[in-house]
Amino acid sequence: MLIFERSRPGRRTPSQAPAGRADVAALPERFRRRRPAPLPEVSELDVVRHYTRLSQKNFSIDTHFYPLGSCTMKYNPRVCNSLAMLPGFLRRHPHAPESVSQGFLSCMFELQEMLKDVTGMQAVSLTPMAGAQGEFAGVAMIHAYHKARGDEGRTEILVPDAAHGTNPATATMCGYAVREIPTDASGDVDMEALKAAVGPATAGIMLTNPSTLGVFERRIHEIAKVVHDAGGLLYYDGANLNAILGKVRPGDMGFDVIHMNLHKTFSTPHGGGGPGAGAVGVSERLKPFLPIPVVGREGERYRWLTERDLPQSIGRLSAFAGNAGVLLRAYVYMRLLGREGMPKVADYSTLNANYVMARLRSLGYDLAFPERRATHEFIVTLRRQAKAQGVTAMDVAKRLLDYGFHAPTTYFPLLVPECLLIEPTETESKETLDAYVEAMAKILEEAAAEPEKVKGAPYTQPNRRFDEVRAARELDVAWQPEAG
Amino acid sequence: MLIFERSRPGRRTPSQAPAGRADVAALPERFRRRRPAPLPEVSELDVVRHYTRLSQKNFSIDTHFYPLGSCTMKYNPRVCNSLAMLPGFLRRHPHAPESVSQGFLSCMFELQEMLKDVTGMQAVSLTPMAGAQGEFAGVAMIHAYHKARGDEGRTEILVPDAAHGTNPATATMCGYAVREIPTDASGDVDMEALKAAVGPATAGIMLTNPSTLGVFERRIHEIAKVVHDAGGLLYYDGANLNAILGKVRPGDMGFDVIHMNLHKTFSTPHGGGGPGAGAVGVSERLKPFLPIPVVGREGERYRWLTERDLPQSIGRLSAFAGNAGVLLRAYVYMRLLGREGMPKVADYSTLNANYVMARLRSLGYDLAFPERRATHEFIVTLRRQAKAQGVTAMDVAKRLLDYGFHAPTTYFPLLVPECLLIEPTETESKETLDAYVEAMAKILEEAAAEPEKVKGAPYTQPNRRFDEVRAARELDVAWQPEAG
Amino acid sequence: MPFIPHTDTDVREMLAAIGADSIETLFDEIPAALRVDGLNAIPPAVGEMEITRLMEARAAQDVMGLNFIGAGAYEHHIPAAVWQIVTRGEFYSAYTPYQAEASQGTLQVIYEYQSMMAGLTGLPISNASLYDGASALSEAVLMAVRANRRSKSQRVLMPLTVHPAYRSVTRSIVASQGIEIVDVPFDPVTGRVDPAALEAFAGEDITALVIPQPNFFGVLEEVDALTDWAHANGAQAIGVVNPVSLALLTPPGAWGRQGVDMAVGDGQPLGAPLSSGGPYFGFLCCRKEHVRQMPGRIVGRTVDADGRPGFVLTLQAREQHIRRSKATSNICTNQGLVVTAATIHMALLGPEGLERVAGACVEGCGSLVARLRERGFEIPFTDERFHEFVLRVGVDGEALLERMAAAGVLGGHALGRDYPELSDAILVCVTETKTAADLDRYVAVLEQARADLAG
Amino acid sequence: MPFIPHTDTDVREMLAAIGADSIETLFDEIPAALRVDGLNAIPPAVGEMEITRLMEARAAQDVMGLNFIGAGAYEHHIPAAVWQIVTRGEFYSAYTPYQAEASQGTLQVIYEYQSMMAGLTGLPISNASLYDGASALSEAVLMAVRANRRSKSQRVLMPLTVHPAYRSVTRSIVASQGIEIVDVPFDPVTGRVDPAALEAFAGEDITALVIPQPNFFGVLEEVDALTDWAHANGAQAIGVVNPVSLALLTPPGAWGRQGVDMAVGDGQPLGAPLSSGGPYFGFLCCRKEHVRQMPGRIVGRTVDADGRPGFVLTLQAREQHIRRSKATSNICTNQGLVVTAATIHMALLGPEGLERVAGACVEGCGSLVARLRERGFEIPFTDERFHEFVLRVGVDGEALLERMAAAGVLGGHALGRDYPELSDAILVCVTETKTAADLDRYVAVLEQARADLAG
Repeated sequence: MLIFERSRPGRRTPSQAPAGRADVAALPERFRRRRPAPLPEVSELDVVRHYTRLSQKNFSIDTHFYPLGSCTMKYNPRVCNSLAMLPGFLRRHPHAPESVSQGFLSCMFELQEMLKDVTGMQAVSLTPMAGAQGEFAGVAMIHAYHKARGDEGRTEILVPDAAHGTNPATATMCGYAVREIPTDASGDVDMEALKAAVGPATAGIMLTNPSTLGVFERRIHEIAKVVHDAGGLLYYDGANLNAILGKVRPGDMGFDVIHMNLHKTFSTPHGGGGPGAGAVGVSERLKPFLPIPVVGREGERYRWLTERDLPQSIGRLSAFAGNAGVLLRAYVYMRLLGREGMPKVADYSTLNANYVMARLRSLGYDLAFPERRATHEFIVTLRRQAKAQGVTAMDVAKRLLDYGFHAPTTYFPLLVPECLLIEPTETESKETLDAYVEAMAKILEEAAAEPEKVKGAPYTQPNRRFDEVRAARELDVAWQPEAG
Repeated sequence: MLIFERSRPGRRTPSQAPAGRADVAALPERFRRRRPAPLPEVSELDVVRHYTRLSQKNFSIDTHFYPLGSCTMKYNPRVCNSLAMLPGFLRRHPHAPESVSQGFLSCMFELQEMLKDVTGMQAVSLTPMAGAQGEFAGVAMIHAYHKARGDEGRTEILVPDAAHGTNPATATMCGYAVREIPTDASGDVDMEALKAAVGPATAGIMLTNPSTLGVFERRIHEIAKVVHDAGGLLYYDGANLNAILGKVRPGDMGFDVIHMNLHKTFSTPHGGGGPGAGAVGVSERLKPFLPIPVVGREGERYRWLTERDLPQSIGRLSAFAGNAGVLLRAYVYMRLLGREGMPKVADYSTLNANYVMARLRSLGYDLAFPERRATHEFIVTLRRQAKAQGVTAMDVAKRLLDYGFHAPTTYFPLLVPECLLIEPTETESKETLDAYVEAMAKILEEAAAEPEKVKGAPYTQPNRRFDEVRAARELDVAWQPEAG
Repeated sequence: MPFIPHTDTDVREMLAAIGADSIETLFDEIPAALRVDGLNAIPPAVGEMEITRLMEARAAQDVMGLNFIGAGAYEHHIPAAVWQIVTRGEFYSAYTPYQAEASQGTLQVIYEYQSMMAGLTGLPISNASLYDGASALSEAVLMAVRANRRSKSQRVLMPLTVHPAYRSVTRSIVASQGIEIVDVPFDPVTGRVDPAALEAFAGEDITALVIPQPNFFGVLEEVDALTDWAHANGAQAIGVVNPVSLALLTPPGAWGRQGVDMAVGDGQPLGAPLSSGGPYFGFLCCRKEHVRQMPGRIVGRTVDADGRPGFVLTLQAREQHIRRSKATSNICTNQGLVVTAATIHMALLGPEGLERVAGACVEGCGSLVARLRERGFEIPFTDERFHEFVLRVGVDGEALLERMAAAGVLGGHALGRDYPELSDAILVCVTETKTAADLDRYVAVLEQARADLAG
Repeated sequence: MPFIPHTDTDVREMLAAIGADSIETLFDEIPAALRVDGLNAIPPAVGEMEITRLMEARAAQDVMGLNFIGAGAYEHHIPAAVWQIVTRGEFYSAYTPYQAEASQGTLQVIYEYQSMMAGLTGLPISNASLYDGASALSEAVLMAVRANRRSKSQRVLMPLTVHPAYRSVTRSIVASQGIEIVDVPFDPVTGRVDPAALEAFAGEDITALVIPQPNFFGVLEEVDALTDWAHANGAQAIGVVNPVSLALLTPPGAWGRQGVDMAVGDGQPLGAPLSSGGPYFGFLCCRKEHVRQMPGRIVGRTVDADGRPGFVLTLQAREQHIRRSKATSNICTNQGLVVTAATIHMALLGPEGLERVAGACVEGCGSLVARLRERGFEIPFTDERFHEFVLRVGVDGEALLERMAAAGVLGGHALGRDYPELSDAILVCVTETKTAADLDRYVAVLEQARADLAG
C-alpha cells in the first residue's frame, strides 16, 4: 500500500508545521500555486508505521549476509553514524565562517592525509560525491594535464573489457573515445593487445586492480611502463581497494590518479543506493588540477583551498564540499581501524573469499579462474548448469533469497557467462560463510533434482519474481492522483 | 538461535573495550573470579544482526495496531525520545550539583505543575518508577496520614472486585487487610455493599475510574462521601486516566491521592514492559507525606526537596529520583499537547472506543455492558461462542495476530467470562479501526464455519501456540553453558 | 490536535455509526458538576520545533564537566550500537509480551538477559529485572523473609557500608510489614563491616544479612566470611553487587562455602546512561529453591504446538494478576528497554571486554589514589577496592565540590549527609573513561579548590 | 582487529580448507616489490570511547550561533521521526535494490519519492535522485542537449541569477563536451534576469534556457515569460527550484503556456540537515517525452509472477552497466538514504504543513526586511521574493560577517566573491526556524557589528 493510499483529505500532523497560517499577502498571485501540492495527508503514526514496516521488507547488512561482488557490503559501524550526526557537525552551515569550522575542517584534513598514505598518492580531494563522480574527476584531471602541457592530440582512453561500465561512460563524458583492451585467458590484461593499442592518441588507461574478475593484475608494473612510455596516464578505479588495503598501494603500482569508494572500502553506509563518496588521489603532476575545495592547513589553522589557491583546478563538482556527512563517517572508521587495522581488512576479506571459493569448488561449482587466487571476491559460472538444467545465475540468485542470503552480483562482469561475483567481506564470520556454502550446496542439489523449483524462486519474499518487461514498457514511475 | 549459540571462544569486539589489559595486581587473589564470566563471545556485526532480527519478531505500536485494554498503546512521539536523550540530560549524574542541573530541574518542576493541574491535585512527586510503585506510595501515604493523626485502628483497604490485581497486592504490601467490594449489574460499585463495608477500620478505598470494566463510575461523588464520612481516604488508580484527561479531574471527584501511569496517559514508551513512571498526586492533607525527592522552586532557582524539607515523607523509593528519562519524555509530550490538547485525548480515545464497540455489536459480538457508554475501552465477552463452538477469548486473540493485529487484553477483568478488553486509543485512524473490525468479522465467521481453524491460531507468527505448562513445570529460565 | 488522525468526515461517520450527535454526548454518563473548565497551569501547545529548541537550551544548561562522581551511578563507555538498536520501534513501542507468539523479540532478549545475569552472579535464576538497585534490595529483603521459614524474627542485618539510599529505600518499602532493619557498623580503619559488631549478633534469630561488594566506599568486603557467617547463623545471605565488577570479582554465587541466597544490584553500569538517575534497572538473582518466592516477571523457554522452541512469561501464578493480595509483590513491570540495552551491551563487550573495563577501573582508581597520596592527601580505609575511594579533603566536602564544579570537574560525592563523621570527606570514582590527563586535571582542580577554600 | 570476527581456530580451519599455509600465502600473486611496509600517516587504532571523545570535542568547536545563512542550503525544522527511521539498519545498510524481491522497502520509498517530486514540480517523471542540486543542473543541461534534437548549437543560456556554484559545477561537468554556457546578466534594479539581455538572443539557435525560481538573490523570476521565451525560441526550459517553495509557488510544470521541460533543484530543504554541505540530493523531473534521456536510476511499478504489484529498477537500458560508453550518464548511485529522509519528511508535513513552512519563510523574511528598512538599511531588488534577500551593509560583507559570527549570529553569505559589484552586500535568509526575538537579535548584532567596523 502506498503512502498516498493512506491519505485522507484534512488529516494532519500539527506538531510538525508552524501553528498558524502565515501572512503571504506580499506574494503576488501570479507566482502562486493554484492547487495544493498532491502530497499525502497522513498522521504521524501513519508515517512511522508505514516506513517502519516498509523498512522490514529490505535485506540489509544489519539483517542478512550480503555477498554482493564489487560492492563490499561489510559491517557499517554504528558509531560512525552517531558521531557524524553530532549536533555540531549536523548543524554546521557549509558557508559557516572558518572560525567556527575548525573541528570539521581538522577531520577533513586528517582524512585527506590518511587517504594519501593508504593509497600512496600525493594529494587528495574529498569532494566527489560518488565513485562515478570520482572517476569523472580523475579523467577530467588527465584531460586537464595533457591540455596544460599543450599535448592536444590525445583523444583516447584505454579501458579493459572487464572494466566497470562507469569507466567507458566516464571517458565519454570527458570527451574521449574509448578503446577496449581484451583480457587474456588467465584474467590479466592482454599485454600484446595493450602494446598494440597505445600510442600518441593515448590519454590514459582506466584500470581496476584487483580487476572485476576477482584477480590481481600481475603485470601492473609493466602496464604502467607501457602506458607511461607512450605518454599516457594511469587511472585507478578504487572499487576493489578493499582487497589490497594496506598491502599494496596504487601509487606504488604507478597510478597517477585514483578514486576511492569510501562507501565500500571505508564502510560508510550504502543507504539503499547512496550517498557514497568518491574521493580522488593524485600523483605529484596532477596536484594542480584537483577538484576544489580541498582543506589546507596553515600552522594550527585549517582553511578551504579554492580557485584562488588552485587556479588550474578542474573546478567544483558539488555546490558545497561533497558528501560531508559521509566523509565524517569514513574518518571515524579509519581512526577505529588505525594503521594496523588497514592490512587486516585485506587479509581477512581475502581469506574469506578464498575460503568460500575453495568450498564451492569442492561442491562442484565451476570457477571462472580456477587457477588463480581469489582476491576479496571471485567468480562462479553457472554455464554448465544453465545448459544442462536451464538453471541460470539469476535462478540461483533468487533461490538464495529463500535461504536468507542476499544474492551475489549476477551477470557482471559481462565477460563471464552466467556468472556470480561473490564478495564475502572481512566482517563476516566463518559460521555465516559455512551457512552460505550449505545453502549453495542445497541449491546445487535442487538444480539437479527439481530445477523448476529453483527457476520459480523466490517463494519467501514479499513478492515473487517481477515482470521487468512490463515495468519498462508500461512505464509507471509515479502515483497519479486521479488513479488514487 | 540464542546469542550464546553464536559465541566462539576468542571472538571479540576490540573497539568496545580498553585496548590493553589493565594492571590489577593490586586486587588480591581472594576476591578474584576464577573463570571468565560466561558471556557470549561475538563480533559487533553478530550483535547488531542478532538483535535487529530479534526486534523484527515483535509486534509494536510502530508496526501494528495494538488495542490492548487498560494499557493505552498509543503513538509514542519520536521527538520525546530524541529530546530526552540530548547529551546534557543523558550525561547528567544524578548527584550533579544543582548549579549544573537547572535545565533538568526546571523540566521536572514544570512537569509536576502540569500534572497537578490535569489531575486537580495539590502536589505531585515524580519519583515512583511504575504504576505499582505509585500505588505503593499512595497507600503508604494513606497509612502515614492515619498514623500521624494517631488514628491507628484503620486496618482495612476496600478494593472493588473489578480492580487491577496490583491494588490488593499493594494494600497487602502496606500491611493492610483487603476487603473486596462487589460490582453491580450495570458495572458500578455496589453502593449498598460499600456502605455495609465502611467503618472505623476503613483506611481507604482504591478505585479506578473509569473502572476496568470500561465504564465511568457514575456515583463517584457519593462513594467519596461515604468513605470520607467514615474517616477513610480515596485512592485513584490512574490506569485509565486517558479516558477522562482534561474532562474530569480525580481531585474534583474527591480523591485524596492518585498515581498516574505516564507510560500510558502521557505516551512514554512501554519498551517491551518498562520502564514506566508512576508519579503520585495528593490533596492538601497528604502533602507532607509525599515520597522524596520533589523539585521545589525558590525564585528563579530550582532545587531538590528531601527529608530536610519533608520530614514526614514516606521516604525514598528509588536510589536517585525515579525514571528521569521517562519523565522528560512525558514532559515533552505534555508540552506538545498543551492545555487544549489534553481534553482531545479523552474525546478521541472515547470516540474510537465507542465506534469500535458499535461496529462489533452490530457484527453480533456480545458486549459486557451493552447499556453503557464505552469510555476509552470496552469489553466484549465470548461466553456464547465458547459454549457453542468452543472458541474462547484466547482463540480470538491468537487469530487476530494472523490478521496483523495485536490482541486486546484477554481474561481481564476477571469478573467477565471470556472477555476481550479493547482500547483503541486516540491515535489510531478510522481506517485502522475499520480494518480491525473487518478482521473481527472474519473471525466470527470462522468461529461458526471452521472453529478448529480459530482454535489452532496463530499460523503466521514465528511460533505457533506455546506449551505454557511445560514452561512452568520444566523451568528453563537461563541458558546453561554446559548445554551450549 | 497533535497525533490525532481524525478528519471531520471521519468524526461524522463514526458518530453516525455510534448513533451519537457529538463527541460530547459520549461523556453523558459523567456528572456535569464534575466537568473541568480549563487547565490553566498547562501552557498552550507548542510545535516540535519550539519544544526542540527549548529542550536543547535546557540540556545545554546542564552540560557537565569531567565527572568523578559514582556513588551508585557510574559513567562508562556505551557502544553506539546499543541505543541505536534499543530505540528501534519494535523494541521501544512494544508492550509487555503478553502475546508470546507476537513478542518473541522481547521475550528472547529477556531470556538472554536472565542467562547473562545468572552467569555474572553465579546463581542459576534471574528475574526479568526490577526498578532499580535499591528497590531490588528491598524486594530481596522481602523475599528473604518469605524464603527463610525457620527464622521468625523478620530481623535483617544491614551494614552501614551499604549504599545509604538503598538502606533508606528498603526502610520505606518494608516499613509496614513488621520487618526490622538493623544497622551493622563498619570498622573505621578498614571501611569494612566490623566483624566484632557482627559477631555480637551470633546466635540470635536473624532472617538475613545484606553483604555489599564493593561496598559504598568502594572497599571490598570479606564476602566469603560474611556469607559463611550468615549461613552459620541461619540467616539468608543477600549480596549487593556492581555488575561490572563481577567480570573480575568472585560471583556472589561462589562466596563462602555455599554462595549467597540472592544477589541484587543496579544494572546501570551495563549500558544505561547516567541520565539524571534513571531509568536504570535492578537485577535480582537467586538459588533455584527460591524461584517461587521471586518477585517480578520471569521468562522461560518452552516449545510451541509444532515443537519449535520459543519463549513465554512463566510462573505467572506468583504474580498479582492472579494471586492479587497474595502475590509475591505488587511489581508488574520490569525495566524492559534498559534490560534490552544491558543485554546488547554485555553481548558487545563479552567476557573479556567487560573484564578489561573492570580492570581499567581498578587501575585508574589506584592511579588517582597514588597521585593524591603523593600530594599528601589522606585516603582512609583499606586499599583493597574496586573503583571508588573515600578521600579526606580537610574542608567541607560540599563546599569543595561546588568549587570544583565551577572549574569544570565534578569531583565526587559529599559524604557528610549520610556519614557525619565523614563530612570532610568525599567519595571519588574513576572508571575506564578517565585518561591519565584527566587524573592530572583532577588533582590540579582539587588542590586549587582546596587552597581557595582554605585561603 | 575491529570488526573482524575470526578466531585463531577459524583461521586455521579456513586455511586448511583452502590449502594455504598462511594468510600471507593468499597474496602470492602480488609482486613482492610492490608490497607496502607500513602506513605512517595513519595513527594507531583508537577505541570507540576515544574516538567518541575526540569527535565530540571537535563537533563542540563548531557549534554555530543563530543562523541566517542560506545561499543554497537551508535550515528547517526536521521532525525527529525522520532520521530515527532513516537510520534503521534495513534502510541504512542496504545496497542498491538490485534484487527487487528482497528490496521492496527501498524500492517503494523511491517510487513514493518520485511521485512526491512529480507532484511538487508538476511534471510527470522524476528519477530516483542525483548527487546534489548543482550536479542535477549539470545533468539537466546534458539531457537538454540530448533531448533538443533540433538545436545544433549546444548553447545553453545561464542567467547570472542562478546560484554561482551551480553555474561553476555545470561548467566543470560539461566542459569537455563542446557545450557552451552563456551568461545572461540581471537587471540591477529588480535583481531578475534582464529581459532586454535575453531578447538579444532571440532567433539564435539556443539549446536551453536555465530559469531559477526563486533565484540566487531570493527574488522571484518572471518564470512564465521566461519559459515561453525559451519555447518560442526553440530552446528547452530548465527550471531550478527550491522544493519547499513549491508548496506555495507555481510548479515548473505549469510555468508559461506549456511548462518547463525539466526541473531540478537541491532536495536538502526537505529533511536533510545542513551537515556542512552534504549529503544532500539533487532532484530531476521531466516531461514524459524526455524519460529515455533521463540519467540516473528510475523505479517503476509492475507486477510479480503471482500478479501482485511491486517495484523494480526500470529503464536500465539507459544506464552504464549495459550501455557503457553510450550511457546517458556515468551516474550510477542515487542519494538513497537522503531521499528516504525527504520522502518521510514530505509525508509528515503533508501539503498543508509544507505550505505553512513556506508561508512562514515568506512572512519571516518580509518581517526582517521591514525591520531593516526601518533602521535605514538598503535592500536592493524587487520585494517579490521567497525567503532570502540581498542587504547592502555599506561595509565589506566578509568582514561584517566575521564580526557578527563572533557575536553568535551567522549573518548571511558574502556576495563579493561571486558578484564584485555586491561586495558591500550580503545574502540573508530567514526560514520558519526564526522567531521575532531572533529577528530583533539579528538587527541588534548587525548594527553593532557595522558600527564597530565603521568606527
